[in-house]
Amino acid sequence: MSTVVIAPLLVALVTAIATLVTRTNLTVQRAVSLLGGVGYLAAAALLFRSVVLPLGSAGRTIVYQVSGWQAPFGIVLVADPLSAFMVGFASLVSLGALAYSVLYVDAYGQKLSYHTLYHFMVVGVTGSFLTGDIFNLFVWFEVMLMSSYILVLFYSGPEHTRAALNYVVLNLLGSAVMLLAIGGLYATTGTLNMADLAQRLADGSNVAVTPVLGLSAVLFSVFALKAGLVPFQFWVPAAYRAAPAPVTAMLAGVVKKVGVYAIVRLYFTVFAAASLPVSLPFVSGDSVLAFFGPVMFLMATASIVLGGVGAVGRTDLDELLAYSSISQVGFILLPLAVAATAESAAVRTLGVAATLVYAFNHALAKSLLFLASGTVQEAVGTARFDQLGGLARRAPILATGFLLGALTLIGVPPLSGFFGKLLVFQTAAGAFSGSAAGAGAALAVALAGAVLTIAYYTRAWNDAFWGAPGPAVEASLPGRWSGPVEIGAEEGEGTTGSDDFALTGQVTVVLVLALAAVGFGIGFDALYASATAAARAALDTQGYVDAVLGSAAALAGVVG
Amino acid sequence: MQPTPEVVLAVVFLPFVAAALTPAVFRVLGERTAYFAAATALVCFGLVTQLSLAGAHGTVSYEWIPSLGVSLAFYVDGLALLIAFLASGVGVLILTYSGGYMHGEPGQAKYYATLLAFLGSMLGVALASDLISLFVFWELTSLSSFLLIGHYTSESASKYAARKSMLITVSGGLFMLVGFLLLVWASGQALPESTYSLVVLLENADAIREALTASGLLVPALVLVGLGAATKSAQVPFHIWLPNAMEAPTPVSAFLHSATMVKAGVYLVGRLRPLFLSEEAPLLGEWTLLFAILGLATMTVAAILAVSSTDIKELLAYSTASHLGLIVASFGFANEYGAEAGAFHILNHASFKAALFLVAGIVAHEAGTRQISKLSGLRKHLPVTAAIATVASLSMAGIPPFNGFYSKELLFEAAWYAGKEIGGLGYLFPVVAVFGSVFTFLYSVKFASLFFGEENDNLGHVHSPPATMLVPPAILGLLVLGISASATLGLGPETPINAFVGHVYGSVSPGDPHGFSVHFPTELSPYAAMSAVTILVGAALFPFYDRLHDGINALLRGPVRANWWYDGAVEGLSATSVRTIPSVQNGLLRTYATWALASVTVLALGGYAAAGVSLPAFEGFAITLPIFLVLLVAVVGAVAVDIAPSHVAGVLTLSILGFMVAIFYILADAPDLALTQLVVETLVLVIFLLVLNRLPAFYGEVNRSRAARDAVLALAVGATVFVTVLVTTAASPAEPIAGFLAENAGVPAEHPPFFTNAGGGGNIVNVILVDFRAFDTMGEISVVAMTALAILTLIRMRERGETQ
Amino acid sequence: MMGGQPQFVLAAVLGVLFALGTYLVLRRDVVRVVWGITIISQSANVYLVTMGGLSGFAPITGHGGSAESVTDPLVQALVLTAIVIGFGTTALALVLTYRVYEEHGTIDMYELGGHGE
Amino acid sequence: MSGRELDNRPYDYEGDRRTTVISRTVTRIVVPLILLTAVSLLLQGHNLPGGGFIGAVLTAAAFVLIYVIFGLEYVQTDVLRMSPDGDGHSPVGAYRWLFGGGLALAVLSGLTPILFGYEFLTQGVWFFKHVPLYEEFEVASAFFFDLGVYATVVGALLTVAAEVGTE
Repeated sequence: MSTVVIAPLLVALVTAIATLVTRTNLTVQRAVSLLGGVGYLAAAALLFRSVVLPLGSAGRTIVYQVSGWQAPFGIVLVADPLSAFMVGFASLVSLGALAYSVLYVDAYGQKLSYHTLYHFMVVGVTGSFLTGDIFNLFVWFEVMLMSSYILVLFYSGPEHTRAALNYVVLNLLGSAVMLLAIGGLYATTGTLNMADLAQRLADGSNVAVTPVLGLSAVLFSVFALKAGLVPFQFWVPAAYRAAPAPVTAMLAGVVKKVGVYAIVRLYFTVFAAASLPVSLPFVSGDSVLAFFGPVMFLMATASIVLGGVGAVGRTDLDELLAYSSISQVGFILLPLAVAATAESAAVRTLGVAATLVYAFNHALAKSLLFLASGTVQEAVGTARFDQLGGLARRAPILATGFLLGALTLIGVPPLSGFFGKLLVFQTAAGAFSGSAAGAGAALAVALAGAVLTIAYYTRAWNDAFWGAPGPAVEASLPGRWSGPVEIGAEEGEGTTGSDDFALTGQVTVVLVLALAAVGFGIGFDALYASATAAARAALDTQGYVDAVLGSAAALAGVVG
Repeated sequence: MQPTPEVVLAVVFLPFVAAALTPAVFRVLGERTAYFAAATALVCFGLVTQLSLAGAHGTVSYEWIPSLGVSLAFYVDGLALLIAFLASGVGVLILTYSGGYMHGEPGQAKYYATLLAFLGSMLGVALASDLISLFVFWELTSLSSFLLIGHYTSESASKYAARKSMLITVSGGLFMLVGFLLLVWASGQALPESTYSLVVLLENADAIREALTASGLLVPALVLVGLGAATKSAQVPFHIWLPNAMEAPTPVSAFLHSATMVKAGVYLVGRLRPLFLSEEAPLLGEWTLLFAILGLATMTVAAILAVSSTDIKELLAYSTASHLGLIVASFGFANEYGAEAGAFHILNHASFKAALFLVAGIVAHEAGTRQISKLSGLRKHLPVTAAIATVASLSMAGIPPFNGFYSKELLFEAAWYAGKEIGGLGYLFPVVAVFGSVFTFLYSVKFASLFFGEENDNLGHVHSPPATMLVPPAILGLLVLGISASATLGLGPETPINAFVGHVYGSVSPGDPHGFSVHFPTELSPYAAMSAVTILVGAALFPFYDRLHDGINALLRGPVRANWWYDGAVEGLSATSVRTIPSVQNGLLRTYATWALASVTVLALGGYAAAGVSLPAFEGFAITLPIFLVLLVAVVGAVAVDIAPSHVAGVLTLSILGFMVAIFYILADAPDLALTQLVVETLVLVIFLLVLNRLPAFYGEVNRSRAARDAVLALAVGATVFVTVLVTTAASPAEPIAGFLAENAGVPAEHPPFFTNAGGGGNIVNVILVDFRAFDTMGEISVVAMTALAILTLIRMRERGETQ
Repeated sequence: MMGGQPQFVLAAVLGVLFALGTYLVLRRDVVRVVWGITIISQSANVYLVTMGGLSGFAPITGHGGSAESVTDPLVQALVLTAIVIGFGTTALALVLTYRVYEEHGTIDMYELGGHGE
Repeated sequence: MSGRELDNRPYDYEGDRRTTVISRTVTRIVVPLILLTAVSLLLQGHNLPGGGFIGAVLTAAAFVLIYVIFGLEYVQTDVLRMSPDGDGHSPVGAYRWLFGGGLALAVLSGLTPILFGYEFLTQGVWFFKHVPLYEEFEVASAFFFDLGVYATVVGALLTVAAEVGTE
């Protein structure tokens, strides 16, 4: 039954509204919200099962015609392995961050609007992953953005309003630009449906294809803005610091990936269909990707360098993580840049799969790190390095979680992050048969970025977790506080306080995510198989078009 | 004989399992956890011995990531067994020794768990035969040594040392990984299928080498893999992390320097030697150029640095780097003596270096200082220790008849033959080898001399070490004596030690292995002469040791030291970060918007240019007069907003623009839009006025040059929009989807009492909103509802901080 | 039904409107920034409507009536929702401006960015 | 007066809203008319210009007009007969129920077809012929969705207006 496609979105939507309606009773509201989070995970799992499993197969594409109107006229939701992969990891991170939120956000805020906004953010993310219609994508972007705006400044304060102002204005510009691009695409091609768009571009007889490159370039900047790529990264550090920890976890873990997903879906599945001679001073080709390959490479390089260099010298753990996020998104984009210009289909698939695996790993690790940082702030009152130190002794479990998160981003095996790095390197190495210079450049960038990653995470670890306890740590954690499980508590005594339950719960969430990073590393085969299926689906334009428009015809028969 | 899979798995994973159990064990056993850990290592040692005695040779493989072609595979051969032997054997001694050394120290559960994981990782490195499996264990050794070096977490020296080792070895590891991937890529070119299996790569060494050479990747692959080995084995200029690593507890240093971590690098060089070095390899191929030079340079530089050391552990640390250089250089030479020297010296170095570190630990622990200047005459208080130290030091110095002499002699032989056959500058090889060895002699003798002579007045009471600390180095000392005896007696290849080294030799040489044996030189060969020169010059220089020490220290300042570069790079990076970021992320929306909009402009215009879009020809105004007039007023309104002298004036002119847009919608036959626009515009006006009421009259005076820059960007954006509108209005796609919507929105002429296949409404726009694209509307009303929530939250959540 | 004829006047008008909006977004006064955003969003809406063609009948049909030569109803539906969303975001931006002023005591972008002059 | 002082001064509804008799009278006449128009726009939206969005913004506009002319307090206590809720704010609670309910209605109207085997948000039309007074009578399920849209937008806009107004 194709309802499985829309199920995650409906679960999130109903949960959002249910939390709005049940706001008078905090206990009920929390229960509804958590239940919704679990339901979302279940729906995502179901979707994953119907679309991707069994592992190793090519997967399926299931189309859902919202309102019963056939594609391309109505809006369709399309669940292929790519979408299911994205929804799947969004559901993991979002449940973790939600459970953390319940323990973290103050009761008044939860009652007022937090849960509703949180689930609407999930709705927006899910809609963006599933939709097969570019204007509908715009709508879900708006849903996602509106909730993120307000979640960023959920706790008012000078830093927060200032950060939100920049975030909001840049994204409002982005929305206007996106509308412009979508209008332009509709005017040139006469359709809003992605599959139809791909088909019309591939056909080329009924539409003017040449303007599409410029329009898709405009659109690209919107996705780069969402993903926080240089030179659209400006909003990232302040907004990430301002947002409550679980929201930052979602922003960095999931919302950013919507930009990445959109790039994969629209540029590799849809726009790549256009047969269009492209000539630039150094590159030429017959696909829009010939243009976007170098663009993505430049953006990825700039992001890796700026984010990496930026992170090394920050004075605050949150800020360091925010810059790291810029750098890591560069890593996510890098294999796409290689894939865009690669001649061999195997390298293209590998590149897209590398992007997806890296995105997955970053979602897991970065949300974990932001949550850990949030717990540090809640326990100690600050995340400034000059106030921290000695946390490895005072909060060993939390420290272990943080270390695993940092190591997975550094790429230490057998954590899942290692395989992300491995695939990025492999993609670049695979490009040797095409362009040795390009491959060499990509490898050099990736290696430089990897070294920077080690530099800033070792710094964070040394300054926050090792060393003598800083003033704030000494004041708030005088003894040893071990979190959920006591390990080797041979010294000091656990501090007990009213916050203990909440803190313990938060640390548990961090630990669970860390163990997931270990688990997905050791069981990487499953992750890789699904990422490969997703990459194949992303690159199979014809399959996508057939699935969407073909089944539309079949359905028209039923309805008519 | 094929190795038993269970045994191989047990060897590698037993330490990890024990590490996981350590916290629980510690609760029961307390400090006696040391013996639990030592027992674990002993079991591994026993299993390795069993494998070795059974003559195991072959592969054990399990599927891990089949879709990537990666498996959890192990390969048992001489080299693997040697390293596994050393790691587990020295491990037993180190863990036992720790029981005494770590007495009363905090964090022991973590210490033993990490040390066991370290042991397991090293065993994994030794035995792994899949490149990815190898890399996994490789990085785990880096990670566990990071944690061990930083064991005293609150010491800033520990933090510095741990970060340094992590930065250098993990980065090096990543370079090596890229090198591995090049090998895998080449295997894909050379073989039917690309492979991660080391065994397959080694079996097809010639084909792989050819593929690499053909694509010009031989040197890159060699250099990348070499970087991994060099960083791990502390080769110049990456040797700098090793002396700092002495911040770790001494047993860790002993382990790290003798049998684990640094041995991983030389292991890799040995392991890949037959891959890069064919039997008919040129004397001065890429391999030799890279590794012989790197190794000899390290051997010499590190030996000189050891002489400059003021701390016994620092001296030993540089000495380790120097001896690893010796091994790397040996493997670098493309002759059989090189392979023999490397294989034999791995064993010898482990035996004497582990002993010396444990001795250093006893000295530091019992005498309370590690300063060379404060130590002398220790023999009186530590007689057994002194004996061990003497034996081990003489072996390290390369003095016959101790085992260190024989492996060094083989290096001299290799260097001599290489020099002779290459000729000319090739003679630099033996010359440098002798030069470096002189310094080795000097610092080794210096170390031994600490136990002799007059007792230093500054030394307080020196305790006797406990048995747990004395027995392990004693065993190592006996091992040194045993190997020395075997070599000096000139026993044949079939004796256990020689047979064992012979197996190792087989692993690191291309072609068929042959038996291994050494014997005491009985005639004056050139290389025996080299040894003699080394010892004579060393002995002659020893009286001037302090002057040499001071002189080297005087020379080693600033950029001459690799540390200067490391610290400069790390601090420079940090300073760059601190300096540049505030000017990039300067908090000014103006900067952010400028970059973002300029990028959009560049992307868009670049896109149009790259696709060769041509602007349409002018075909008339294509617009009715009323629309033209309305648009004109709208533009005038917008201009007025830009130059509005006050907020109120601006809001009012903004409304003019809004209402003009509404009229435009009427003229464009969009009645719904016009109605909505009118009402919304009114609401916006009211809200604007309500909010403005609360805001101060700040308008920000316009700076001329800034305004000019902004105007340029504004014009660029305007031009982009102009081009976009022109290009897209000129396009006329066939059959836009709107046609279908218009046709199906209404009530069909013939219709059943209930239908879903048509909109059923006359207002097509509304039918689209509630039916065709009701899903969009669903999202839109969510946004509207969230706006309300947003404003509620903004106003009500004020004064509520995140951390309360 | 769709464009087909290049709209030079509209292109020029929209170009000017976007340029004016951009200029406002770069100003120091937060209120002007909000105006800039408003102008840009409005212009984007106008652009979309333009895509629907400027000549034709309003997209209203009777029962069983013909849908011939109406202006493109799709873009009108899109713009209708865009207008409502635009209202929401403008309101949000304004209230945010007010809160910024409350928190910082200024609506000067330079002072907000820590570059007080 | 600095911003902070401005912010802290007590809000004087009576003093601020010295409206004339004429404007009050006009409003009393105009507002019902606007509301009537709004409702008819909502109802006829499927066939003639109008619909949930437009009806809603017009309804909200009518209320805002009353706010402007009479002041918030008057509307809330006298027109809507509500008492300000606990934390001294406007009856935003009620508006929240309105937009919450509107969203719920819209989603429910979308979910209903799923029960009958149609896709989410599938809209149907019932035609009843030979109905007294009307020759033909048409009921579109889309109306319920539109009603949800209407309630959501009215609720949200009034929340915005009330929150901004009380500040």
